[in-house]
Amino acid sequence: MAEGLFDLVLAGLLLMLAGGALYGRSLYTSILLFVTFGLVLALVWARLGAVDLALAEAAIGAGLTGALLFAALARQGRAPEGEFDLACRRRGLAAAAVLLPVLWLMLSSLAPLAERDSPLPELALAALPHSGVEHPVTAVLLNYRAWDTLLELAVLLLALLGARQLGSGRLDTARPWPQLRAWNAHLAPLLVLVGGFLLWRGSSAPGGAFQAGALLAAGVVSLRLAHLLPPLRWSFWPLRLLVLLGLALFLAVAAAGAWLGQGWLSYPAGWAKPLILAIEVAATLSIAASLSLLVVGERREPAP
Amino acid sequence: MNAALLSLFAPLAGGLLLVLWRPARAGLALGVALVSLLAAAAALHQVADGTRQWLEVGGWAPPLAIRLQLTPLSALLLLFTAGLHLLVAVYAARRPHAIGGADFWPLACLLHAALAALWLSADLFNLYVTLELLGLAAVALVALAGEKAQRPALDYLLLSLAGSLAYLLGVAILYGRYGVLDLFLLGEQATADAPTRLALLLMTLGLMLKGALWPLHLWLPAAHSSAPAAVSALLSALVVKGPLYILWLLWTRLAPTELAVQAGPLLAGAGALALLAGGWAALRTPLLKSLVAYSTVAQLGYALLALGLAMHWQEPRLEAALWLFVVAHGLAKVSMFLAAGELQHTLGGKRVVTLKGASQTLPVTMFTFVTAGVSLIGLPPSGGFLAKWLLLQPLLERPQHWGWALAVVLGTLMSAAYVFRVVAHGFDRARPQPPQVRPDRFGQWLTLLPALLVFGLALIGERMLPWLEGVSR
Amino acid sequence: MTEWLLDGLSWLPLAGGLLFFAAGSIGLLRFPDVYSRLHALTKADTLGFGLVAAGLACRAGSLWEVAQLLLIWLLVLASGATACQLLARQAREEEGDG
Amino acid sequence: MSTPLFWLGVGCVLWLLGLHGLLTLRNAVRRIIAINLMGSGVFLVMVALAIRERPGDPVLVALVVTGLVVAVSATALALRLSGQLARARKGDA
Repeated sequence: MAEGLFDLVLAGLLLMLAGGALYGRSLYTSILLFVTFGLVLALVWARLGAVDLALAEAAIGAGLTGALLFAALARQGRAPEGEFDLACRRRGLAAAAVLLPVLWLMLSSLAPLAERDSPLPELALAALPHSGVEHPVTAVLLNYRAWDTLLELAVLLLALLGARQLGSGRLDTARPWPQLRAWNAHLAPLLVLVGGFLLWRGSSAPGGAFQAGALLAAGVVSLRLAHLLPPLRWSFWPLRLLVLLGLALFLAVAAAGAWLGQGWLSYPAGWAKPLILAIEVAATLSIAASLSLLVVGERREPAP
Repeated sequence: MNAALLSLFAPLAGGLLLVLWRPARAGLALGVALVSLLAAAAALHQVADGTRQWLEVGGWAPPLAIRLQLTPLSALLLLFTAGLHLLVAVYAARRPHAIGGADFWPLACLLHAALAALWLSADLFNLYVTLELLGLAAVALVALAGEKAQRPALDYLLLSLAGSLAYLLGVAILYGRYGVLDLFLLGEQATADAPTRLALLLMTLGLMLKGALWPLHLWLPAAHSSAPAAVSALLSALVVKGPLYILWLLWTRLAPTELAVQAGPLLAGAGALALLAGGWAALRTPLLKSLVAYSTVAQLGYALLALGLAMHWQEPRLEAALWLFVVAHGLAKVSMFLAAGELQHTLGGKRVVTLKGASQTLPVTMFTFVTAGVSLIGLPPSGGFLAKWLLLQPLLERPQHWGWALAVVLGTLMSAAYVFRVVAHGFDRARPQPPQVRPDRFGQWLTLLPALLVFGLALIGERMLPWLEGVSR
Repeated sequence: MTEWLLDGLSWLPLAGGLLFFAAGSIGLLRFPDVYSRLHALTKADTLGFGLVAAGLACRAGSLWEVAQLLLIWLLVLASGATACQLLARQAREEEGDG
Repeated sequence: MSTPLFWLGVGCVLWLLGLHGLLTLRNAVRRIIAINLMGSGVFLVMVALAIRERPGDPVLVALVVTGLVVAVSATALALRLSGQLARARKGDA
């Protein structure tokens, strides 16, 4: 009963925040509500027992996406939007009239799914002793479906390459005042510590490369915003190397496996744990570097 | 299988190297494309007798892990991708104006890798990741064109993401219903119940949006025509074929037969309308590159028509026609976009009317445009003719199918009309447009190369058919 | 016996904390300008959350959990103070503009 | 109503809410938020399917982690694009 009530409150809050984020009065309000939405969603993941996701969502969804959204808002300025006039409202009602039957259709055909189950979890648990890690989610990410993870690192790289085409991403940040500097200077080492802990724990409990990388990136971003770090520039080659490190190592392991006869992305017996750990460390660094470059990366501006 | 993996590994590793290492990028990219091409040819040789090879990634058995498959068709598509990448790269190395920025090289390599991963994958979620990879690579390439391309790039990105999310919801539903993600295992279990229908509907809509299939094509002309010439060529020839491939896999390998039979006419109808709507828009647009982009919409209509009818009648010959269309259109469209870029760059105008007298000032480029156009129209002896012939044969066999044949004929007439619209301006020598920069003779010949290959396709088409048909079930 | 006592005692700070939260929320909704709203909000954050944490600490199973709660409280305290300053500064800047 | 079914429904509602926003809104940043809501809806559906059994399905959770990283990459690129566009427009004005 109490659980059902909690679910109901959580879901109501989630949907209200989602609606507010879409149709908030000003863009600023919308973004604030969206960041709050991310935090509530992290709570939902925790409630549903997906702790890995709760960690990832809190760091990525609420933290970094929030920073990105506010950066976009700062670039855009608070120009009047001309949104939500009568025509817009009419369009919204029309779309809602179309989508409501779709919702009914979806719910009625999805209802039977809640009772079924899948053979995969059992297989995943049965194969766990041979996977080199103890946490099933990490085993799926870095062993059973490592190919997805490899390609996903490439997706992150491509986003970065795409963002690089767009000219300067420089943000004119205000001069940080003393307390911000002091707080960020204390926060950053703490984030590094927690990131390292999450990475290490990932092999046996919720956590892993993505959560750790996102936390590290959050640390880098906050340091940069407090002007405690020099500008991050793509033209600095060690930074590029850091971005590529995870993907390159992953690819090298895959190719070496194929070359030596183990098979594409197969780890030799006994080597699974060290290889996975090495890939995770490299991926964490790459993810942290890529995400921080995406948020606060700068291009060298031609001298005026 | 290792040859196919090399064909995938080369562009991926090459792309990374190109990001890190700045000098001599063109040479490295050409080398990568060449290695990939040779590896793809070796892979095709391995499966040329129509066998299918599997690779279990990580050595885990199928339901748990991802499987890669190598069929004659996927090997052929690998070869096609590597070949087109090589052709475009050769041209781009010669004509730097066509690429927009030095980041073209790593991005094109990563695009190539994304497509190679897509052709090989047999896992629904892995296909989602490759789709995203493809989409982001394409958007980054469009953004190379600078400020004027940013609006189309953003629209493209948002719609492409919406399409992916519809696809992903479909994947989630299928997993919820059957508990596996492997395409062929799903195909064995699939029944025509409500969740399966909903999932297939969502996935089809998402893929149609990503593949710019009518009526969800509205983002394509702006995105393709605002990109640099070499990028437009890659986008039109390759990128839109990725979602089409997944759509084909879904409806011929996964979907229960009765559903495929029901859904076939809908897709075929959309294809027929795409032919007419795309052709009409290409006739009306004042801009040259946008004309070529609308012609992509129309030509994708043939592919969709072939797919829909192949599903409806369960006819493998039409599947062969579909893939022949894809290959022939890819080659012809590369030539056409490169030629359009060359014309636009040399004559300094974006509009079709600025082509006045181009047959005099840029004879080879104009010849390229006509040659590629002949294949798009489907005149013999081009690859386009072969594909259209394969498509028409089953349509003409029975009188009740003549309606579809009529749509194909109308589409052909329209494509003839828009190609001749360009040609007519080109041969109007009364007041020729003076070239803004000195025409580059060698570059012009390079644009002709893919168009000549389309005609070569007609020679080897007979031998290719068993590879295209051999993959049916 | 002690457990029962601690359990009973924990209600006191918990109720107090909730009261502060409620007052803070009402303040946020009813107060006229940014500064007074911030005033209300930060009270709820520091005191309300501190009291809730103290109440939960009474019910904690081990000293380790108490330490965790203390750490959380300190982090919230510091970030809350920084965020409050940020908002206040922004409000002042906007006033300066207008 | 079981817990998985409840969250399955919430996920669908969220997905459609995002779609509604994408269809009706014009502002680029708002449309990006709408896309993110659609993504969250799909992830919610996936996690709701994951908790049908005890302990939860690790495969689906891993897929959602992958999806989340893909989503944040794409969002970052989209936001940079929209910021650049807005800046260009401001420059014109």
